Amino acid sequence: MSRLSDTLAACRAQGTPAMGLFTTNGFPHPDATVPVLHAIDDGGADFIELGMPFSDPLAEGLPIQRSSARALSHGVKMDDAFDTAASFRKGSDTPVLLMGYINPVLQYGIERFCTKAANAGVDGLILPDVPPEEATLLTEHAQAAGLDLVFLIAPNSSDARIQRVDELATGFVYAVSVTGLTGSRLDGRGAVQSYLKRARGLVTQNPLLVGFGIATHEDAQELSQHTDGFIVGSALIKEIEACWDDDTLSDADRYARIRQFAHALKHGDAVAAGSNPAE
Amino acid sequence: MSRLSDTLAACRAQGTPAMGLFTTNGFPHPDATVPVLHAIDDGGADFIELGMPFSDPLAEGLPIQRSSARALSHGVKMDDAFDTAASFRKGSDTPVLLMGYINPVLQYGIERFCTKAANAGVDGLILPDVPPEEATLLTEHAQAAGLDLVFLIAPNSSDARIQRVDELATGFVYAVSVTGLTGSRLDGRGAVQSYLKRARGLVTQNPLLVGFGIATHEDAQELSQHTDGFIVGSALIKEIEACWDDDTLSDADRYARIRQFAHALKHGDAVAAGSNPAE
Amino acid sequence: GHFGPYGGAFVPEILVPVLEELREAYAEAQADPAFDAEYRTLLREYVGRPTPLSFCDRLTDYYGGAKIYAKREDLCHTGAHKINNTIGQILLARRMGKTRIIAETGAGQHGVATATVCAKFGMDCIVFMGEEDMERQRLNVERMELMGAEVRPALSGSRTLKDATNEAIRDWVSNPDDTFYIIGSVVGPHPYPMMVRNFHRVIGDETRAQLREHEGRETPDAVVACVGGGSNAMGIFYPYIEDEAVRLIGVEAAGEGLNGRHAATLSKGTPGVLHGAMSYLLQDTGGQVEIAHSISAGLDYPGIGPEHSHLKDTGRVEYVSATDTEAMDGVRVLSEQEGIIPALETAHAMAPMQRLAREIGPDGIIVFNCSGRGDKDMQTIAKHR
Amino acid sequence: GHFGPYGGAFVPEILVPVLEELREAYAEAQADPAFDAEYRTLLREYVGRPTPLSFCDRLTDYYGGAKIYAKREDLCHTGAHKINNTIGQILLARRMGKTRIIAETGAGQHGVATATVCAKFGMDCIVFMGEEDMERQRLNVERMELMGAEVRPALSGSRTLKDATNEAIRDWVSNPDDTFYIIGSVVGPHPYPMMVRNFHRVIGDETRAQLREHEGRETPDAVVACVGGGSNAMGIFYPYIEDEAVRLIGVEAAGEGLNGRHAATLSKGTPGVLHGAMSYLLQDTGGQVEIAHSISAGLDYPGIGPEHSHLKDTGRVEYVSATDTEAMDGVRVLSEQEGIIPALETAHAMAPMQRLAREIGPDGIIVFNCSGRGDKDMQTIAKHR
Repeated sequence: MSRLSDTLAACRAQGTPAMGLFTTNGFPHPDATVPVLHAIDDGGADFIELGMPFSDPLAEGLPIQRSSARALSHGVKMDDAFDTAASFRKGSDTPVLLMGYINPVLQYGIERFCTKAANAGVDGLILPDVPPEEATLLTEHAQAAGLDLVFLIAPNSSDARIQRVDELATGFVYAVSVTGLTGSRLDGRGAVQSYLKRARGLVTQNPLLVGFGIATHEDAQELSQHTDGFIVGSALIKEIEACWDDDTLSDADRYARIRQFAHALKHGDAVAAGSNPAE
Repeated sequence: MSRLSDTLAACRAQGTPAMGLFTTNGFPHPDATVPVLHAIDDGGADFIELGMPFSDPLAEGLPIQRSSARALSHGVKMDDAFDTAASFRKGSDTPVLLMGYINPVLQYGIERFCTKAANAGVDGLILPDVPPEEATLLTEHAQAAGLDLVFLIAPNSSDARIQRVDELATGFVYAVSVTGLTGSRLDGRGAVQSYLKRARGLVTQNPLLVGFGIATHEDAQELSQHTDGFIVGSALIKEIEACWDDDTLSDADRYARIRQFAHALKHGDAVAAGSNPAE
Repeated sequence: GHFGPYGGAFVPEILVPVLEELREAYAEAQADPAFDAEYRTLLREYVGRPTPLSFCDRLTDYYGGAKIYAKREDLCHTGAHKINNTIGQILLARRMGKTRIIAETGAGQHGVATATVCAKFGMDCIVFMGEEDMERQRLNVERMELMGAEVRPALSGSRTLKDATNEAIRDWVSNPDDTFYIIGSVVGPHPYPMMVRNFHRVIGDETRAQLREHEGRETPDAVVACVGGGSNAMGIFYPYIEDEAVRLIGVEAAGEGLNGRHAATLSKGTPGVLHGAMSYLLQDTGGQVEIAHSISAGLDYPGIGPEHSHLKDTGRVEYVSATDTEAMDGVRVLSEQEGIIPALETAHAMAPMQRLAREIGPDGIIVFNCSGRGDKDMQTIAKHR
Repeated sequence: GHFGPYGGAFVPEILVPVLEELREAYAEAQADPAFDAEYRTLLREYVGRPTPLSFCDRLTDYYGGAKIYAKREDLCHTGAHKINNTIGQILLARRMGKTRIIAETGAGQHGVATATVCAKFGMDCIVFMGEEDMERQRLNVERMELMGAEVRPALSGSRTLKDATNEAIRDWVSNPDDTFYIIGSVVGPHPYPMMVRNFHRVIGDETRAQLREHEGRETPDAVVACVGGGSNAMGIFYPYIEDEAVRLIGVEAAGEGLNGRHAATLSKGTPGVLHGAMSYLLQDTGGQVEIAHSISAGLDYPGIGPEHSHLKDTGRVEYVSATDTEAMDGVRVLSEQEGIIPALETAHAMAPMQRLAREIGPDGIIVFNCSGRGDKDMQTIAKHR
């Protein structure tokens, strides 16, 4: 059992949905990423997705596109993701997954990438442009390095396909909530629920988490009814963007707000840690 | 015998080349045309070609094009040509030919045109875009009105064609000196002379006059060696243009200069009438 | 050389032997199977003929009547029917030993078609173009120059097509020996109107054969074409002249309307002589030629081919007109319904289509000559859309 | 779905069933004679196929070696080969019951070809185009809009073709049910590279038949084509792949030179994944995609079709490159010698011609794919002439 699996199992045992939070490495600035990770960790993230920025992130909505471009404008490279993970790992045991597009990974060298990631304390990988059919170039190396390999399902995935993904995935199965991009509006909730219910019945070997379009605690609660947890990305990215674009805030204010945002996502209150930013 | 034929016969009898001078009706200004005609008449013109302005004078070089456009800009109409001719006729017996393109004549009505022209004292017609093949619509009416119908020959006309033109023409045969437009430069003088010599041998029923590109007395003398005379248009037009565009000249100066120009063309001197403009 | 009272050769004497030489050379060429063979090979292998006869299913539904076919001259090399003629004439020029080609152009389409064949045949090419048109049609000037042609501005008169034609004739008068004048429409002195028509009749001949394939009959109920000088119309009409049951409809440019500035020579003109032939003409009562107006630079000509004048008088062809606005509507309809952006000239042919389609009804067939493509007109179209 | 190690379908999960549905529908269509019949009828009667194979006599003399033929895709409706593919794909879209078409475009040629077939088939059409390209290619934007398409600016990244493609994929991810994505080259996830190639192989198939007519042999000594995404090249190369004696030469855009800004993906790129397929790619050492540069907006793409990558690795095709300056020379030579103004893309294919013509010699034959006409490029050409 991996650290990720243990964490998700623990959440399940407690009866609370696991919360995964996504942010982009090097965003809003390379120096800010590790403190941001700690802030969301403190805020209650059960695991973290660390985005590896890419020039052409074709499954992303505007917020994550912007975060990726902003990170790249700072000259962020792949090794910086390992450094970020390693630095974060020194202060936390919260699982970290690297999320990104296959091309930068390919250029880095897949075996080398997996080894470095594992050495940096990374727990798993999510590559949204690598469906199971194209994953053969990855699986062996990921497995050898002890990295979980998360695959996605979508509302238009057939039952058979969901079962197949469940067989291939390790760590969890990522249920994309909507036919759309990250940050899409959740509409047709009835349809989402019935799809998640269907997926719940088909995903038997992995935890099932839902993501895309979840912006509030209420969204998260609603969509977690049939899953083991949820993932938030664009909403967090927008919050970070807002904090760092606001020149009146100190960095301490910013990290506090991020922690508070994470806490509120998970617990639905706006108090907690956020009330005492100096803590 | 027409007035034109009589005149040309008289010149021949005197052994001097006949000089025809062309200007455009309504040019440089409608009020100036009759005085200009008298000036060139006084200067020695043996006959006058009065141009009927046309919007699209496709055989003309730039000076005559400009004169035509200038006349039209003053609103000159066909009836004005008859008025000009009639007015001139009151003060002179010098033959007048109307020269112009067929379309305005057609619109006026050919029969009506011929009658009006004859009544105005006009002696003949030159229509450069009506070769003999297309002249059948004219000949009868011209003849009925007693108007001579001049046709043209060119350096590329065959012997047979020159003979045919000679048969159809009345008044004279107009030998175009060059393959070009009115006002073209005379070049290849040897070729011009041999063509005129050839024409001289073929034109037996009419006087033969040469035109196009004759700008000086010397040109005229040289080209008249094998002809009964010559016609000058563009050079005169340019002289008129120069006079009327020169604001420092009085109208009297202008008419004097035109008379002097005509005189010099014929006689090669710059004195004569021109020396005493007040005469 | 005459079509009823129209046509003829009203030219300066210098051009009389030149036209005689041309008539003889053309007659010989017509009798020479090798000439026709080379002409047809070039049309097939260089121009891209036969052009398709496209069934316009959506346009047919749109107008709700007769089946509508488009004869796709827009697919010819250089983008319009014009090149059928320039290919024919340059073959004749080469046969006559001429080495220098002149042409007039308005919008630039005939100029481009002439510059094209001059490049293909390695001949000197001078295209006369009104100074104003050179500015309006800058890209066509660039196309001609790129192919090695010299474009000379016509500075006289209205500085448009009419004046460019005057300049071309003046050049021809000045260079009758080595120069061949490739006239761009069924206008000018004999033998041009006949010759240009004959070089374009391939349009109608192909239409007959293609219609037989599509419909089992060579004759449609109506043939529609726009008319400026009238070459595309003569090309598609001519092979149908004897088929009395086929309605032939020519559409002139009514510009801003027949009581405003327009180019509707047959509707509003009177017979006269311009550019060497007797034909209908836009002119004032004194016989001065008037300036034509159309949104389409290719229809912007105060004259028309003499054969059209005759066909009007005899009633064999119905001539109607379409305003600038109707032409723009035609562009829109053909673009939206069939994915064919027509030249502004061509778009005039759409104007009578609804009426005709309903008059003729669903059992009937209409063919229109899609004489050119609209790329050259995109700036004008964009401005008026 | 692979060409050696290249190709595949690196797409978000949402698109996996969509591509599966497409693969199945395409396989069924391929097996259905009615599909092929309708496709071929449209090519013949709407697009204007077969396009001629023009013998370039003057170009042959100019280069002084092998006989040179041009395959005239410039004469296709809309002015380039692109429409062979959009016709095929829209037939498939209709067969699949899709009603909404999306496409990406760079210079606008594929966008125009897509808007055209959408008009012809009455389908909704949204074309994604980089904001910067929309400004540079204003007239093509007007053409698309005139035919009823919506042109949506891609505001991300370099605001050119690469980003327009990202936007199209994002739209597709968001609308997988009713939307058919008409990809414009032999790129993208399986089955697109194969399918687009198959819709363009008509170019090479016709060339074989026409060359037999002209020369009594189906195989030339060399076939030359420009390569951006690579669709026109695959179209003419593919039917010759098995004829080992036929040299196949692809010409990439070297832009300002291979050491400056360029678009020479095969010459200077390395394998990677972009827009759903593994192929050569212009990228930095970190795997970020680089911005391509070419004077020709249609070659201005940092990727290339995966089959080309395979053909490069196997050595079956020789890939060379031509700079912007060489492309402009190609425009000039083809315009002056043959009266054909090629697209800037096409003009790249002229670059190796002199060397090839002399290597192959007067007994040999070269065919080049004259993939598009230059009208769209006149402003660029005029600026650089």
